[in-house]
Amino acid sequence: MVASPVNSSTDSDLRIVGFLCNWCSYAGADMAGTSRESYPANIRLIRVPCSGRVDPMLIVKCFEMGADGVLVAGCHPGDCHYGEGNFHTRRRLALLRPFLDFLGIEQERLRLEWVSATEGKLFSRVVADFEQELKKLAPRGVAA
Amino acid sequence: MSRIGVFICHCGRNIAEPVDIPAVMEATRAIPGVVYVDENQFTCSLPGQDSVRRAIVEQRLDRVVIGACSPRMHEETFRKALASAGLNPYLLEIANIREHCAWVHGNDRPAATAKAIELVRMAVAKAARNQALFPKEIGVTKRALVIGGGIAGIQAALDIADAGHEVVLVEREPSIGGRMAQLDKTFPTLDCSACILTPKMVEASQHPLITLRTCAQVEAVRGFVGNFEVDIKQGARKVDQEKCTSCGICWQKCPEKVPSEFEMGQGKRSAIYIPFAQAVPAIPVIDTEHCRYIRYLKFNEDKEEGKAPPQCRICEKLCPPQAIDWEEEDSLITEKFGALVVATGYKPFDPTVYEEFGYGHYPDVITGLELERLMSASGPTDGQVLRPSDGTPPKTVVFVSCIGSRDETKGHSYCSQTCCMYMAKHAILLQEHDPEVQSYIFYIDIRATGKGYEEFSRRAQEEAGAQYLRGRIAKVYPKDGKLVVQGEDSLIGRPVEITADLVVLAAAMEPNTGAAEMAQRLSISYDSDHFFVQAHPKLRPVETQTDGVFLAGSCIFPSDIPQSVAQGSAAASKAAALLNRDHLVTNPMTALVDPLKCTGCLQCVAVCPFNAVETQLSREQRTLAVINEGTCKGCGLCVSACRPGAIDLRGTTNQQLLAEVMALW
Amino acid sequence: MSPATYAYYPGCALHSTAKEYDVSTKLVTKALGIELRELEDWICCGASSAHTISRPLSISLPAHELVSAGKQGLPLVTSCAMCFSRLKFSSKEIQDPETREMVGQVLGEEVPENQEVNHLLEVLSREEIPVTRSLSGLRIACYYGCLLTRPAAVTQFDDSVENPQIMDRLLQRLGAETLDWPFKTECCGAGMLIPRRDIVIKLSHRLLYQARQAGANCLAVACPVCHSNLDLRQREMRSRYGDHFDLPVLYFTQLIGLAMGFSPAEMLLDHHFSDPMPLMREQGWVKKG
Amino acid sequence: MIEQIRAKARELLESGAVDCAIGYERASDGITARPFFAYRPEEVERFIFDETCVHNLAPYLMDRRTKVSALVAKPCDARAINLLLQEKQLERERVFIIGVVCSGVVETGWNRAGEAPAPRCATCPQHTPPVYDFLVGDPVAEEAPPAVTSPEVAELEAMGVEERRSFWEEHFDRCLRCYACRQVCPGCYCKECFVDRLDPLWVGIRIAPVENHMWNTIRAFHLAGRCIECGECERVCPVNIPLMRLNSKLNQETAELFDFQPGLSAEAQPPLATFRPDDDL
Repeated sequence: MVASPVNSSTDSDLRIVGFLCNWCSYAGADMAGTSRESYPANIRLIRVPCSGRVDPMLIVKCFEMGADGVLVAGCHPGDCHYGEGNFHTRRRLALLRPFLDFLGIEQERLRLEWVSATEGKLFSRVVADFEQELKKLAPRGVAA
Repeated sequence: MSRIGVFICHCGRNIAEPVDIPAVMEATRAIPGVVYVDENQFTCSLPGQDSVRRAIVEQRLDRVVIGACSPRMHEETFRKALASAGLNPYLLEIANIREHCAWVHGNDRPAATAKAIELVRMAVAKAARNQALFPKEIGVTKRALVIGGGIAGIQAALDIADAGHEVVLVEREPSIGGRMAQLDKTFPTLDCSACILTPKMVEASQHPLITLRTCAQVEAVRGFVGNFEVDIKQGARKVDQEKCTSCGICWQKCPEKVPSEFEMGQGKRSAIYIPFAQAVPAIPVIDTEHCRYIRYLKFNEDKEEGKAPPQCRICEKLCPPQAIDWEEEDSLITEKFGALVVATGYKPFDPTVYEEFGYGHYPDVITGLELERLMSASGPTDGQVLRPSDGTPPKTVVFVSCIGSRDETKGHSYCSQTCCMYMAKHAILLQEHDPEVQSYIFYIDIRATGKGYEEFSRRAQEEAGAQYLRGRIAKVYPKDGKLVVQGEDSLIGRPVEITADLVVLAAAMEPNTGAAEMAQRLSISYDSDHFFVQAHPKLRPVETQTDGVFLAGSCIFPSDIPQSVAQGSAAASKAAALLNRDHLVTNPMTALVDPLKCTGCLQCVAVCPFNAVETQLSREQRTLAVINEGTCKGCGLCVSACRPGAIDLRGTTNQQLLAEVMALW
Repeated sequence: MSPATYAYYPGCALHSTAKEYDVSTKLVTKALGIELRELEDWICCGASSAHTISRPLSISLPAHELVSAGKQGLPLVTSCAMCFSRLKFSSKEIQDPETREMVGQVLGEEVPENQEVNHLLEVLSREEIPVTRSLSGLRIACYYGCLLTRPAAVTQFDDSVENPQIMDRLLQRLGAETLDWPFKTECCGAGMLIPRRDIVIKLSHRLLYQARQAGANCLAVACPVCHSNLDLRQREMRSRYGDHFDLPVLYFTQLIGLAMGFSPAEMLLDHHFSDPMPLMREQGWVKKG
Repeated sequence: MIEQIRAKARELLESGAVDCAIGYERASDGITARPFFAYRPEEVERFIFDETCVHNLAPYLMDRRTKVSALVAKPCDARAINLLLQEKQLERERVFIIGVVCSGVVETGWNRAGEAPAPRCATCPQHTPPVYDFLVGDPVAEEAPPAVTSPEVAELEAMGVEERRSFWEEHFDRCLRCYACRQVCPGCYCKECFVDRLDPLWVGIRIAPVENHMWNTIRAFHLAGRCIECGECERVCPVNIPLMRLNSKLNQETAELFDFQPGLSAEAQPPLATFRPDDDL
């Protein structure tokens, strides 16, 4: 597939992929839009029904492809639309993060955040903060 | 190769200004599989939808991608458009280039354009993997459950029942009526609250289609729209409702007196009681925590030390129809409903966190709701406003607004909406009770936006002589039997000090106790203050993201009476419209097991929150997982737990997600 | 249990107008086996002036003390409420890496990220105090002043901002009765004494009035400025408002010292303007004659 | 010891309690051991057991699920049986476990058996199988569970992240994608491995560093909280990738985060199948 230019005057060349649960975090990102809470443009958001739908394989795939960061965002613990999906996510990612680090992918590159449907401002802060954090790490570049 | 049509929406200038739409279209044309690209001013408009429909037919499109606002806005709209053009509605994908792009990167056109191009490319990649999905039809249980018997819940129950559907109204207190029953008069008309509420309470109790369940609580909710199964805990009254004639002997003769919850702790009630005179049902309830006989039984059972409580049983001895039933216990009832209306209301903010105001420390610092009871003719002082400390009538009364509201440090950030008006009401009523009363009202802003509200607020100032002082107070302290209120009049920029007889704190309304737990039981969202979240704050104000669950009243946000009634009716009309239908279509986005790949490890069974994974034996006697599509809610937890990749989620398949990721490189 | 050794930052008042606070602090801690090592090169904390004119200055001055304590590897303790406040603010501000770097440049030294700061009240409230002379008979209005509890997020001093209990509980353990009164953390007027003496007299008068209303026969304080306003100005209050308070205002350290058996003279009780001796006589701790 | 195994196997085959006994025989090089399936009582004489019996025999049970088998099991093999039981791949009553007390096996190759213990065995503290029906040898009194920290993992953890990245890049670059590690692993019993799937194509078919990386990462992660540390993957790797470090790292994290060690019991709830609302992660 043809690579497209992601960099522009204000953005870094970072590649961030965000998996957002439909009920809280995707709606929270919508809320960020509605209230014009701007955040770095180099994040690409993917809608999933629940953060628990995010297979660790997908996350690893993003990193293998050269993603600088992966954000997984779901409802706050206890508020999952499906009751307990995010509790599973929390466990899976707690195990995946140190493992990635062990493989040489800094664990700061994988973030799990809880963002509710009303927290547009928080969402934009999360993305901005994540980008800042990632900027401190060496860029990963596109996979060979 | 699929034939994908892509439609880029300008959304007026919302998208077209921050995003270079011709560039997006040009880039999109280059994507393999895309055979048609078009743009619209408003794709969601009728002409916009028409252009989509026309293109599907003329271009023989088999997938449609729309670059527009959030799918949470118009996914349904466009699915219908596809269906009307003969295409399966699930062959649609939406690229969210408004909320997730144009609106947040408006200051950087090149970045917004580049991102929009990628979002469209991801949606195209996903759409190419979309499959036609076919919903199933399910029946509807034509009954509604209303949770909460305040004015909003009563209104909702009455309207649903009037529309011809059976309603169960659940209330955890012994009587319906809610907070409105505690009010003396209502603003801005100064109607007697009980006089307008009581007929509605009676109507609800006598309606042939309404079943009242007081002392009852919702314990668990299962199922889905049209087919909810609800566990209700029916608390024991220990009084036989069939036999009781509400003669009142028991509660008059009961020797155990405890502070009355209804009177906000200012009056007493007996251990067997009805919470207030007009209670519906007027059947007393025995308070098992305080009843002497029950304490005696418990004392013996637990073999406690010391002196046993007396074996009172006076109520039982004196009850003419022998209605006291010591044996009655709490019971669990499971019933089916098609729709749920949640109207769990509010509770007043507890001002003790404002230590400097001395609530709970000085008896003459009270809340608005407590003053309400002191003013009520049926209240603990028979409608005479008297100071709790010494029973004298107050002459100087200071009101303080925004207690727990508009104050993030100690309370909530929101405006509680009703306080400005009830403070004005109190000032007017106090002056009517006793013309010598001088009221001072410390306010931040006067918010009087309803019909007749501004006029009412002026009346408090001009006719009742209330002195409005713009500012917060700093401290309340006792001096010579009175209370000194230190504050600031920010309009003159000076500290002020008022020696008051009574200080009334306008405590904010906050969600009722247990709101968050209730939301979790119902799988609906709640915000950081624990108010329930509406499906859309403007366009779907009484619906939730969970189909079939509707909201009314102050559980959404502080509401006054007219607003609560309107919301009750609105929720009722939504519920009735649902119950009027004979069939509903199910969400086809459920999980599916490939039996050839399933290893039978049953990790899916372990993680499924809905017990939707069942097992079957294969012909070779291997255990296989099978999804029950009726109970599967489509969260996809099982998919990501399935190592062999035997499970997939329709609508969000592994192929689709991977295609989205791979489209980025 | 608190560590037995602290870096001690007395601040300017304790070396001048509040000598009795300094002396009682040192005697009491020594008797309890707590070693206070006075910082050798301590400077002004910036007090009420620095933060009104320059943020870098107001953070750097107390940071100098944080650096000194950090070098010794000791937790820092101070008796003065103002010093405590400024030290706490500074230590909070330097949590931010950029600010820390800025302060480091000003001081020319590496600034520790986390230096523990205590007020003496916090330290002594954790101690077991051997009581040889019960304070029963004393009805004490504990006055914490405005700075110890505010802002709560910075000082993290007591669970309650408006009605702190830490001094009350400490003195109760020594046998005293402490009073519930509403002015525990009201302003005494503090440094306004210089430009607007009338305001200080008014505010401090209000405090003493409330203490007496509550039934106090003495006040306990934990701040040298509060002490000076409340102790020194009673005569002016009398001439302005006609109230004869004659309320002794004692440092809490002096009260602890008395309970531990130190004599009123050892605790420099004769250094106060509102004479505590009549109360001492009433208690039988000083013989008449 | 060998006699005990032979006697038990004979008894089981003669009585018809099992229709096959799986153990080891001497390989044709006369030095090393190889798996042996005895179907008739007289065949049991070919069974041996010594420090050259390196193979984990548990995976053979997967092809014999409908029949009853006896299996000679070292502690690590027994842990594998526990894993398979816990994941409902086996039925307990269809396996007769002849547990052997094991003090470790040696490194072997064709025509060659070393003196030194195999790397896994050097640090393995478990000598008595955690599950068995019949035990050969004297059980060790105080058995500690397998160690959760390994010096090899610690060595990598001590490196900088860049250094670790190049460490793995060098190793994964050599990967031939022969999948021997998967074939030998008792935990890898999927009908179709993710790496073999064409749609979704999780791992590209080409042999490229990024695809090798994906394969090795996910192979290990699919064993998170499941690897019973028999070390077979590393033993069979033709290009000597230190695969056990990946598995041990994940086991170490699982033990720390969830206080769980795989293979010790067939009943324990695996940590990724459950959660606690108050998980502090």
